[in-house]
Amino acid sequence: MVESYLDLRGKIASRDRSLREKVMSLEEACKLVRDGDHVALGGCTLSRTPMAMIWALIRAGRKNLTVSRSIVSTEGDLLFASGAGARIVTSWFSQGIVWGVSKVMRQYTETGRAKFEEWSHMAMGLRYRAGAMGVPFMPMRSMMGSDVAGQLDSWREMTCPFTGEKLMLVPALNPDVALVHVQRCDPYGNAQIDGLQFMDIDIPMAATRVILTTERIVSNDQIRRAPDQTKIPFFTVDAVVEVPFGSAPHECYGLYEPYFGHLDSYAEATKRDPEAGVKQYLDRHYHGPKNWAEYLGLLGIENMLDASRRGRSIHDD
Amino acid sequence: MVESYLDLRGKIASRDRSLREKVMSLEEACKLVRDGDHVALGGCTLSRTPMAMIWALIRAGRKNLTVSRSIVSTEGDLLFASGAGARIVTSWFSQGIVWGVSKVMRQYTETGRAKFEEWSHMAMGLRYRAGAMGVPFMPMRSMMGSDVAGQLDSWREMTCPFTGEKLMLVPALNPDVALVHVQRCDPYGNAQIDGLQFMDIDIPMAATRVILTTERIVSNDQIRRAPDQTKIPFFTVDAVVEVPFGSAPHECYGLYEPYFGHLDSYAEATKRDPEAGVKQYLDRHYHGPKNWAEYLGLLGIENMLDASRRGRSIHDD
Amino acid sequence: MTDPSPGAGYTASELLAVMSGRLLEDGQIVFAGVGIPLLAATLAQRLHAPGLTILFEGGTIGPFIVPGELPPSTNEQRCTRRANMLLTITDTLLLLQRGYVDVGFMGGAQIDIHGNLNSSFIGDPQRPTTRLPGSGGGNDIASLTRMIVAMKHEKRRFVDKVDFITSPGFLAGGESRSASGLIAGGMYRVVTDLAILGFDEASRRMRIDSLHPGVTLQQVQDNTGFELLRAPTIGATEPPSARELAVLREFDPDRLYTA
Amino acid sequence: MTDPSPGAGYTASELLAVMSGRLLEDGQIVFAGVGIPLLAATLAQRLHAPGLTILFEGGTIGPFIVPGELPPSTNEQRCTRRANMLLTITDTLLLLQRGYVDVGFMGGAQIDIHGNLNSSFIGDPQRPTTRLPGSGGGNDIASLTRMIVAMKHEKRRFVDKVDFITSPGFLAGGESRSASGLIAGGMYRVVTDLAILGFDEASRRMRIDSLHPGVTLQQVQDNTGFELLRAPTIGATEPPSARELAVLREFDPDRLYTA
Repeated sequence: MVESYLDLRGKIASRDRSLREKVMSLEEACKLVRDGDHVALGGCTLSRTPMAMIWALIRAGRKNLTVSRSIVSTEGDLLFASGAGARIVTSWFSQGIVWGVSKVMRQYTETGRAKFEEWSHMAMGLRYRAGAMGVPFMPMRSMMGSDVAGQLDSWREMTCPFTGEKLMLVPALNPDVALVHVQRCDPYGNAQIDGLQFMDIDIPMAATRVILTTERIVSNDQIRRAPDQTKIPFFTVDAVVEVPFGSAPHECYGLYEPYFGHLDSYAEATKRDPEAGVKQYLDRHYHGPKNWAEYLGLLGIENMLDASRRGRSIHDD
Repeated sequence: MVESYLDLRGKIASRDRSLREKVMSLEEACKLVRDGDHVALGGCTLSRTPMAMIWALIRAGRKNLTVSRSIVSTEGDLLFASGAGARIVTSWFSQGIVWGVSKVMRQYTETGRAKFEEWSHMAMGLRYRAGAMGVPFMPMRSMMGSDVAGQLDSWREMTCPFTGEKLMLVPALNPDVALVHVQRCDPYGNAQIDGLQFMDIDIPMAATRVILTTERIVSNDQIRRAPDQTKIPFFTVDAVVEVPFGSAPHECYGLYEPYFGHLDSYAEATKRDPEAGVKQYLDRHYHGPKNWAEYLGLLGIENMLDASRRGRSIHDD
Repeated sequence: MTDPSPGAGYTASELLAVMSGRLLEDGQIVFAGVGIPLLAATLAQRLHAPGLTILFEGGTIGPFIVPGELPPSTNEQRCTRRANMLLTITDTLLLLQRGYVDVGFMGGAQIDIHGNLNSSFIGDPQRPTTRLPGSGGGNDIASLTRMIVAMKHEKRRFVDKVDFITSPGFLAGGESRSASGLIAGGMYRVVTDLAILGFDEASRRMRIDSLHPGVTLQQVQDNTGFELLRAPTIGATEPPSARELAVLREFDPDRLYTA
Repeated sequence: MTDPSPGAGYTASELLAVMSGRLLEDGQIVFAGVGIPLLAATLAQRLHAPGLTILFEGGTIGPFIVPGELPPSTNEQRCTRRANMLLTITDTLLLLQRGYVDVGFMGGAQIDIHGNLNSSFIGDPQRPTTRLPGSGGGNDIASLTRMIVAMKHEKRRFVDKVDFITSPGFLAGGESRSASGLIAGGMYRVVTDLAILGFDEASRRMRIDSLHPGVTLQQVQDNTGFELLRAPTIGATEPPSARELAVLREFDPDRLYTA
């Protein structure tokens, strides 16, 4: 369950980590993801979800992925229903508390067609962090005693050699691929993230390959003017894709809030017959459009303007 | 060597962590440091050294402190020679590579009058990090096999229960007091640090009490306009002291570079008779001035202007 | 759920928010979940606890929520308005582990006699009737700090033993929590629309501490799936004031969380 | 130290900087110490390796050093000019542990037959003749990545066994390094003002790989406190070019590190 240190180092050693341009299209970036890969998603719940990349992977017909994320929202429904995702590893999975329990998540997990593997939220964070640090585990003080731990077998307990206290050791998570959406990065992959960071500093450092989608590509000169704002270093990154509104209908801090109306209608559409509802949604929004702009068109210009107005209001202070 | 978890929690539980003003003078802040305390210093080598607070502690006659820092420069000499510091825990201790090996450090350690306890640099960082995370140790992959480990007894080796690999476990370091100098913070202690962060995010989180010195105090409103720039949260902080040029003759990123001429003359003065030289320096610069402004006056206005011009040149890009 | 006092002029959710908000003290640091906890903490901050610091799991320290703009979870930009600091989720959860948090404050779907919470599975976890969204930060919060839980008082939610311990209370009671390695924190209060409940110091069994206006002990017991202990003196809570309700409604004008 | 070729038009330090800079390859990520390593890496970046990324322990990724403004250590703002990213020291050192660094590049005070470095104590560590400044990042760099060391070739610096292993080379030789838990990295090259030295694959003993202009094998052996192995074919290095020296002097006009 934890890769050997030499294997992990070997994977990094074989990557081209030089300062080079790596701008490409969503379709080209898809080639960095293979069926069966463990794909970690940046963002959390409705925030900075790498939606455009998920959209492209579903369109490309990727299968049997294990997907991990801090908290999973509608993208989890779509990964399950499209067949792209076979297993989701996370601390919480539903559309969002205001929409009740996801009927699609229930449909797929209760029938055993897909797996939802539950860890505590801090365990998810510390698993990525151990992966990012190059150690096989992190010690922590929660999850012990609970059935969350009880249903998993890939952790260990230890008695601390310093204090004699009982500790939970959670295994490092080193995803095959990380998908992270950011406000801006340069063509080399130096990324600056505004607002909430979630687990998006540890995830790219833990992963073997990293695909960044970004609201806009800025020059390397601009990055170098404020190097203390860079959150992801270029040498961890393998692909940079410029995708405006790349998290829609979720939010991107400072730029747009969630498209609430769209999310309400998604919840409504998947309520009565979750499977048919989500399939229709995929046909219309994922397989129908010829490109991302057409997808955004389906979400509606007025809704885009409304989400943007709300999103930018964060700068009013 | 590692405190029990309940003791550590008890110390935090007893602190007033409410959003309250805590602005005071250097002299008042001294009262938060007791003889024999473990005092961790922020910054590194010549950067953002909490010099004004060290100056105040030496003037106040504090004794027998254990002092830890990532890398120790001239402040270590002064702590030893004043009798304030009895033991220094760090990865590297000398004035700086361009001035050769510190004669004062040599004088005090070689005669056994003071102790220089050496850890690897990453070990120092991970000891603070473990302390900041509330776990008794961090696993790591260096220091094994070396005499750096061999001369210490407060670490453990373990065989990883996941991979079978050998790992070094370094003990959490939870200092009694942390001294950190920042570019700006509000009266509550929300601090924003520009440029290099060193270990100054983990250190205040690991400590039991925190004294911030700051180039300037800004309003809480200003902090709240860019909360993603805050690096130290107010509730870890016990004292805020406004001290312009609070790191002089060391540097503060973006504001002033080191006073190189002064550091050259310090090196010269402590070369032939280190003990007499450093005592004279302490008398003149530490015990002589009636306040911090007078200390700065001794360093010289022209030197201050020169250090500032060089310091601000970082914003020319 | 039935409103315990029809005609009282407030909903059960509003009662919950008011009663749990009153348990928070000025100067405390509160780790608040979305929904009732967020509303209750904001209410406390505006009324009796101006120095209360709210933490959100998504990475926010000390925000001020804007009336009428409640966030859909604790992980969106609405949570960050006028915050003192933003940090990563992992580092936010580590504040619990480091001991900086006075109170963890969550909602609950199912609770048992020892305060264990289930938000993962209804029925056999191997073949569940309902797969619920899971732990989120719940397990960490309940493991690492003193907990207040706000939930509706129904027999199917107050069960003798939860189907699955997502967020640990006192586990099997007695010393079993600390024996499992959870040496800090623990369940402090359960606030419902009927009563405020605590836990017996030795057995760690749930206990009625005080009753809301117009509620009887029998009524509480009837809505509970196990036998409740009773505090030596049972208190009577003050009904929500007009001021409390007004502030609450200012924050949630659309009744997103207080319908 | 004696300049091996007086009248050659360059100092021993300049020779060191040029020779070690040549070992760096385009596209590599190099963790560089202050002094000769910083100068050599900057030289390589300006000449044959424009895509070289320099990391400084103080928390800098990919800076460009401004000619004439060499930093006094790797921890001041001069190190950060036009950097791609700044991060904490701990996270910078963790890049070594994660495996992102191709080459660690340091100076050395004392080295032994198996490439172990001492920068802590001269004499018995319990009662040292000289207390040196210590490890800094040296122990971590030497433990976690492939090392290039640049140092002056003197008998008192090249000893059979160092007084204290600050930064591990191959420890006692053979498999002893990996047996100690250090399963990655190891000493790659030692560059001196006389020669370039490597290590035998099996015994992990130091070996002469190539000689600088005008230097003999005997001269190298005479300046070494233990018996050196010899590579099957001993190379001859090209002398520093005018271009290399010019760039070097542009960066260190005050001869801070190349006196």
